Amino acid sequence: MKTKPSERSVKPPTRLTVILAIAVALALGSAAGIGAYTFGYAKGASYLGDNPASCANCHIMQDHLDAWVKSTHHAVATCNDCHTPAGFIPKYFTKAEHGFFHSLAFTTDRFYEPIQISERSRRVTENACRKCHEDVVHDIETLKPSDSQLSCIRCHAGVGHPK
Amino acid sequence: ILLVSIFERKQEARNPFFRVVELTAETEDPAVWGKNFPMQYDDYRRTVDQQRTRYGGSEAEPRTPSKADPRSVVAQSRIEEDPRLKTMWAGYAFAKDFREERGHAFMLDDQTYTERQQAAKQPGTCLHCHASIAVPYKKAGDGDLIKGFEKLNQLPFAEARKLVTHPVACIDCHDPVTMQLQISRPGFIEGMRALKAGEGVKDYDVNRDATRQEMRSFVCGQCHVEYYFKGPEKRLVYPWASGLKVEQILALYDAAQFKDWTHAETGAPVLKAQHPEFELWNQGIHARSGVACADCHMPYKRSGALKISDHHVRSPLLNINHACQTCHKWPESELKSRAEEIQGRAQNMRNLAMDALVEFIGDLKTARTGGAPEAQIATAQDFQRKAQFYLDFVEAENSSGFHAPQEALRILGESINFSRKGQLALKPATGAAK
Amino acid sequence: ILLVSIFERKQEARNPFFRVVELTAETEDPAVWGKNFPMQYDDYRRTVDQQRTRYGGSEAEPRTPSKADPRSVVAQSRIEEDPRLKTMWAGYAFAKDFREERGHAFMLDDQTYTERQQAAKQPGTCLHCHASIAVPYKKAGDGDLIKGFEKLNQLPFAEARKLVTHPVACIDCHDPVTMQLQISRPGFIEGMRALKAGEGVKDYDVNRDATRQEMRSFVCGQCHVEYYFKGPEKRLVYPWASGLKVEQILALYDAAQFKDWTHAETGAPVLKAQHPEFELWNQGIHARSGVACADCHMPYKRSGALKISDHHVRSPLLNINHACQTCHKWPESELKSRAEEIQGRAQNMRNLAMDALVEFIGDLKTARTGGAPEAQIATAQDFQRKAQFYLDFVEAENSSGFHAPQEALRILGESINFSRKGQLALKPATGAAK
Ligand code: HEC
Ligand code: HEC
Ligand code: HEC
Ligand code: HEC
Ligand code: HEC
Ligand code: HEC
Ligand code: HEC
Ligand code: HEC
Ligand code: HEC
Ligand code: HEC
Ligand code: HEC
Ligand code: HEC
Ligand code: HEC
Ligand code: HEC
Ligand SMILES: [Ca+2]
Ligand SMILES: [Ca+2]
Repeated sequence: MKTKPSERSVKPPTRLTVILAIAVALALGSAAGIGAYTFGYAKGASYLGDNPASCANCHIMQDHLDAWVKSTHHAVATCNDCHTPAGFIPKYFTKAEHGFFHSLAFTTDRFYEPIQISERSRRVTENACRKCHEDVVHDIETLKPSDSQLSCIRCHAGVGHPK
Repeated sequence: ILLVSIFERKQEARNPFFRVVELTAETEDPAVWGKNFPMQYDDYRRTVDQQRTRYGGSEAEPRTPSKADPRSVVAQSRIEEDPRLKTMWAGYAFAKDFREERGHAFMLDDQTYTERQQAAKQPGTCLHCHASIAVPYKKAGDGDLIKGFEKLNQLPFAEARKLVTHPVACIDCHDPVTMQLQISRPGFIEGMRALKAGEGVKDYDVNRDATRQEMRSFVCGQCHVEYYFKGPEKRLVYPWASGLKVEQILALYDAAQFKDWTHAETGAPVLKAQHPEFELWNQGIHARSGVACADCHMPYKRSGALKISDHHVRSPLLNINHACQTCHKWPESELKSRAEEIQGRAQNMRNLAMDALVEFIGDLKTARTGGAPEAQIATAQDFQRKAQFYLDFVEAENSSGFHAPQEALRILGESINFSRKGQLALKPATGAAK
Repeated sequence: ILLVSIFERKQEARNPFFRVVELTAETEDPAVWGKNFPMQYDDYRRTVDQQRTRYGGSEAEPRTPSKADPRSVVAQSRIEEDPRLKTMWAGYAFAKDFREERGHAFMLDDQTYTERQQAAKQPGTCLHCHASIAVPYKKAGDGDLIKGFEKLNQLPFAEARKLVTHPVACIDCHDPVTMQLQISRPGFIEGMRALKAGEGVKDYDVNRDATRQEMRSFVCGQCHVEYYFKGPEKRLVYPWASGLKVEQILALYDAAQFKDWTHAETGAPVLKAQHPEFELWNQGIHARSGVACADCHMPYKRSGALKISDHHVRSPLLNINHACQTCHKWPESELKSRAEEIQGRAQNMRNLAMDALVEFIGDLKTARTGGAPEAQIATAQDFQRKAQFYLDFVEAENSSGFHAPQEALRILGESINFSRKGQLALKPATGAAK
């Protein structure tokens, strides 16, 4: 049960900011960021690493970083372990996507608050759980009929960054 | 160290369950299933445990076995705990014997030996919810579940009883091949079809259309529901055609002019509500949040390298860390007292409603013997029917209001109103007095 | 430009606010505080907005200003919406004028111009909760808050009114130097001391002993509470010495033989409950979970890199994403309908209770004119006192049951029971009838 976009009330940005935003968003987001000044300035480079701190270049991610530090997983899983799919290509594609859209949203200040996980990221994360815990959950998973997958985060929403 | 520990677990986990035996649609004996799933089987057998909670669980009461009733242990008697129940049920078998329910392991014996069996001849229908009957139904119907169901409903209890051996078992909730949950109970299959039809969904098939998450509640809804026996063929029916709320169910009974019995002290055509856990849960915030029966009554537990569902079905308050704490990060003691505060409010209101009903029944009795006008008596009797069904809907529901805290109090408040209005209906208009 | 935009965000994060002016314990005018805290001030001023929700908010009703009452807009009249209230309050000022409450900006005018002022002479005490009075109290008491409080209580309203200028303002909730929350209201300071004393805690000082999270509710508890005027010196007292539950408060009034007025139709010594938000919230699951008034009514909102508390105090259902979704990950529409389902149940039960009370008052009136025995009348009058206070405790509480869903239904159910038992007390024993 996630909020449908139709229900989101966000302030529209001016055309100018959008264009400019896209420019920097590309710079920030795409792994191939052409060492633009902006890119360096906003620590865009660090965004390519697995260091959770890089996510918190945006104060908007700060709460999650703070909570993650207190989480049962901080010793064993970083942001990207749960929020990017396994494998080099998909991983950097997702990081680019996060980077792009988050940058766009952030710089235009145009996004729904509180931030909610998107359907796609939710699936990425659900799979991330299995990546590490498939052994543990093997039995309960084998029951899964083709139609509906068991949701881990229905019960374990707080594992990465408890409230 | 962590690496090692994970590594070790991987070893254990490599092949989680060995299929030692082949399970088929005819495999009734849970011990056989247990060969493939020893952990679930071990927990399943623990439903013989009896432990009391503040408002639930059950107490092991020793008794000297007799020829008629070989049980050496039973659960405490509810009608001795609260004799007002005898007044509410005067003239009905429940006034003879009604005990606190206990673990699944006892369901077949408790049904077979309850004094309610002596008090009235019961049909085979009863077994629908007290035995592993998926296989017997199929057999009796030569492969056709519904046919077998109809056949057994019409046998006398004693006859039908011979056809079953186990309490609810694996086959009643599971597909023997895929181990997926499946519904084996005609009463629930037809009840859900009627409910959905009422909501405009045509030809709903629970085994085809339900999601896995729904199934985690539906398997319980096979039995933990309000029901009645329809017509001379004693068909088991779940009264859901117009909805699951108490007033919707009562409306259906009124329309069918159905009554469970005639009240011995007042002559009112009254109803007995029975374990509407599924119905009340449906009105609660947990159901609305997608929390299933199994989430609380069969929570996952860690067993070696694996997570499994705890098949020791019981009060979640005996298992708070697994049943509640994954979702609620409060201490056990705090969660326990939250549940008990909710139950306590419901219990107090239930007592007010019970007093009101008993006083009302007293008044109605005197009024009748005092020869009050027919119309007046009839009006009062209808109030009794309402008051009693509403009260019993919460009284017979086994969570003491926890499954839907606010709705439970709503129902009890209305019950009080019905009882008191019934009493007033027996009095002359004020002013006219003296 | 873009560089700047990113740059700005980084700046914001570091630099919370600039102190443009010096704030002291005498700075009453919120506009001055607003120079240091423009964002909070802007939101604060928005409490003039009027928007209705299903059960709350308020509706802007235009009126033609008069000499006596210059307001050109008021909130809808509750007694016109539901005339049964006039029967419940017969003989009391509330039967003359009672409106839906609206935003903080209106508190001073609405109190000054309500017709209740004409209906009865009111004391200066009233202003305790309708004006920025922290500074005036201190002034009147030459620096002593309590002395000033006692002085103003004893002035006629019109006199005291001259000493205040603003509705609740910054100084009433904040320490001007540290900006920490502080309690400025003698009624609450003394009420909490009495409550804690009853719980065995000696000499509790709210400004010294309360945690920050508690303060996030206590600042609201300064006014959103049940109260009465004690003795000829009209001291404002919060009746909490024996606890915050409805029966504990009633017990205190009974012991003090206190009544708000004598009911015009029945002669009963009755009570008026008033906005017990703090008391009812305390019985709910949110309070138990440490969720404060401010969490829902002044939720944090982001402004650039800053998180600020939304000083536009209002119905959380007008601000669901900030007020609820920080804790509940359900869609706005779902959260809205969850709240409304809870409120709907409370509303229906409130209507049943209201009908019962009105019928009862009718009966009692006839019985008295019909000259029923004194003892019988006295018993009935006491039932009315109880039924009415319980009903009003939920009716006057402004969340329509949301602050404590199950407790609200508990109270209403008991109210129904009291009304009906009162009616029965006026009748002859059944059987004796005819
Ligand atoms: C440029 C600033 C910025 C950076 C850097 C950033 N985020 Fe975000 N993030 C945002 C904003 C803004 C949103 C809200 C976007 C929306 O809801 O449309 C967001 C939303 C999200 C969401 C929820 C929406 C979704 O896509 O599911 C996730 C998950 C997330 N971020 C994870 C991350 C992770 C992991 C990193 C580091 C690898 C990261 N973010 C780095 C600004 C940022
Ligand atoms: C990068 C690997 C990794 C990922 C991704 C991961 N976990 Fe874990 N998780 C671990 C490890 C390692 C532990 C601690 C060792 C153990 O208990 O198995 C752990 C512990 C846990 C625990 C037990 C401790 C607690 O918090 O209660 C739960 C539950 C859990 N994980 C659930 C999840 C869920 C749900 C997800 C996906 C949202 C997830 N994990 C993603 C590696 C991971
Ligand atoms: C219905 C609720 C529920 C769902 C859904 C659920 N879990 Fe759990 N999980 C639990 C409970 C309860 C425990 C605690 C078991 C224990 O402590 O014995 C648990 C424990 C765990 C643990 C820790 C085991 C240990 O003690 O080391 C892991 C890891 C885990 N879950 C992962 C998952 C993953 C991955 C999924 C999805 C495939 C999942 N869970 C789905 C309720 C759930
Ligand atoms: C162990 C797994 C795990 C780790 C590590 C993790 N997350 Fe998450 N994250 C989740 C889950 C699960 C959700 C979905 C929560 C929900 O839907 O209730 C989520 C949701 C989010 C969201 C969406 C908003 C919300 O709170 O639902 C953001 C933003 C986010 N994560 C950012 C981060 C950042 C930044 C980090 C690193 C500091 C991080 N996450 C680390 C599992 C994780
Ligand atoms: C959110 C948790 C939760 C869910 C979901 C839930 N229950 Fe319960 N149930 C409880 C609690 C708590 C009790 C009270 C136990 C006690 O008093 O000891 C209870 C009591 C019961 C009892 C009586 C147990 C006893 O010890 O006497 C039965 C039977 C029952 N539930 C069946 C169900 C069924 C069937 C469903 C689904 C339709 C369901 N429950 C859903 C928590 C839950
Ligand atoms: C075939 C019918 C049937 C099914 C299916 C069934 N139950 Fe029961 N259940 C019963 C009966 C009958 C009893 C009472 C047994 C007795 O008292 O002898 C019972 C008792 C209980 C109790 C009371 C235990 C106690 O200590 O008081 C709980 C809890 C319970 N069931 C929960 C569930 C849950 C949860 C499910 C689904 C996962 C379920 N039941 C499925 C028939 C059933
Ligand atoms: C629709 C399912 C269903 C049917 C049909 C049913 N039961 Fe039950 N029975 C239950 C459930 C569930 C419980 C446990 C909850 C409770 O006791 O309220 C139970 C509990 C009992 C108990 C133990 C508690 C008590 O009442 O003393 C007895 C005995 C019993 N049933 C006898 C019968 C008899 C006799 C019949 C037939 C007239 C019957 N049952 C028909 C579901 C059913
Ligand atoms: C009253 C219903 C009921 C009965 C009887 C029952 N189960 Fe289950 N079983 C469940 C539920 C509910 C689940 C969880 C299924 C899901 O999440 O999809 C489950 C899950 C399982 C699983 C999957 C792994 C796990 O633990 O989640 C196995 C294996 C299993 N049961 C074996 C058995 C065996 C063996 C028996 C008989 C000894 C049995 N069950 C009896 C309700 C039942
Ligand atoms: C799978 C998740 C889950 C499980 C398991 C669960 N709950 Fe809840 N509980 C919820 C949700 C969701 C809510 C609704 C409030 C919200 O949205 O956070 C809730 C609400 C509550 C409330 C407040 C509702 C009210 O009526 O006052 C209480 C109390 C509560 N749960 C106690 C329990 C107890 C006790 C147990 C174990 C017997 C339990 N819960 C098991 C998810 C769960
Ligand atoms: C968990 C959230 C929550 C908390 C905590 C809470 N409230 Fe409310 N409050 C609500 C909701 C929801 C309503 C109903 C609003 C409506 O009907 O539009 C409400 C209504 C009100 C109203 C009437 C508002 C109107 O629009 O007419 C007042 C006054 C109020 N609350 C004061 C308080 C006070 C004082 C406290 C603390 C003692 C408090 N609330 C705590 C959620 C909350
Ligand atoms: C100085 C007394 C005082 C304090 C302190 C106070 N209030 Fe009020 N509040 C009032 C009065 C008086 C009204 C009604 C104003 C009117 O109707 O003219 C009111 C109205 C409201 C309303 C109704 C708004 C509407 O649209 O119906 C809400 C909500 C509310 N207050 C919440 C709070 C919260 C939350 C706090 C603490 C953060 C608080 N109040 C602190 C006196 C106070
Ligand atoms: C203990 C604090 C307190 C005291 C003392 C107080 N009020 Fe209020 N008053 C409130 C609160 C809080 C509200 C908003 C909630 C409500 O209306 O229920 C309010 C609302 C009002 C309203 C607007 C709604 C309505 O009732 O029409 C009027 C007018 C009013 N009060 C007049 C008075 C008068 C006259 C007095 C003195 C006899 C007085 N108040 C004393 C706290 C107080
Ligand atoms: C009815 C009570 C009330 C009034 C009046 C009030 N505030 Fe606040 N204010 C609060 C609460 C509650 C908080 C949250 C404090 C906390 O979390 O410790 C707060 C927080 C603040 C903060 C800290 C930053 C933030 O936003 O959380 C500032 C600055 C502030 N208020 C300024 C003002 C100003 C300026 C005014 C007058 C225009 C004002 N307040 C009026 C209750 C009030
Ligand atoms: C600061 C956290 C917080 C905020 C803000 C909050 N809640 Fe809750 N809510 C809780 C907690 C905690 C519970 C108790 C259940 C639990 O432990 O998860 C709860 C329970 C509930 C329940 C179930 C209780 C019941 O009586 O049925 C509902 C419904 C609910 N909240 C709705 C809301 C709405 C609507 C709002 C906004 C007006 C809101 N909540 C704001 C934390 C919060
Ligand atoms: Ca029991
Ligand atoms: Ca209002």
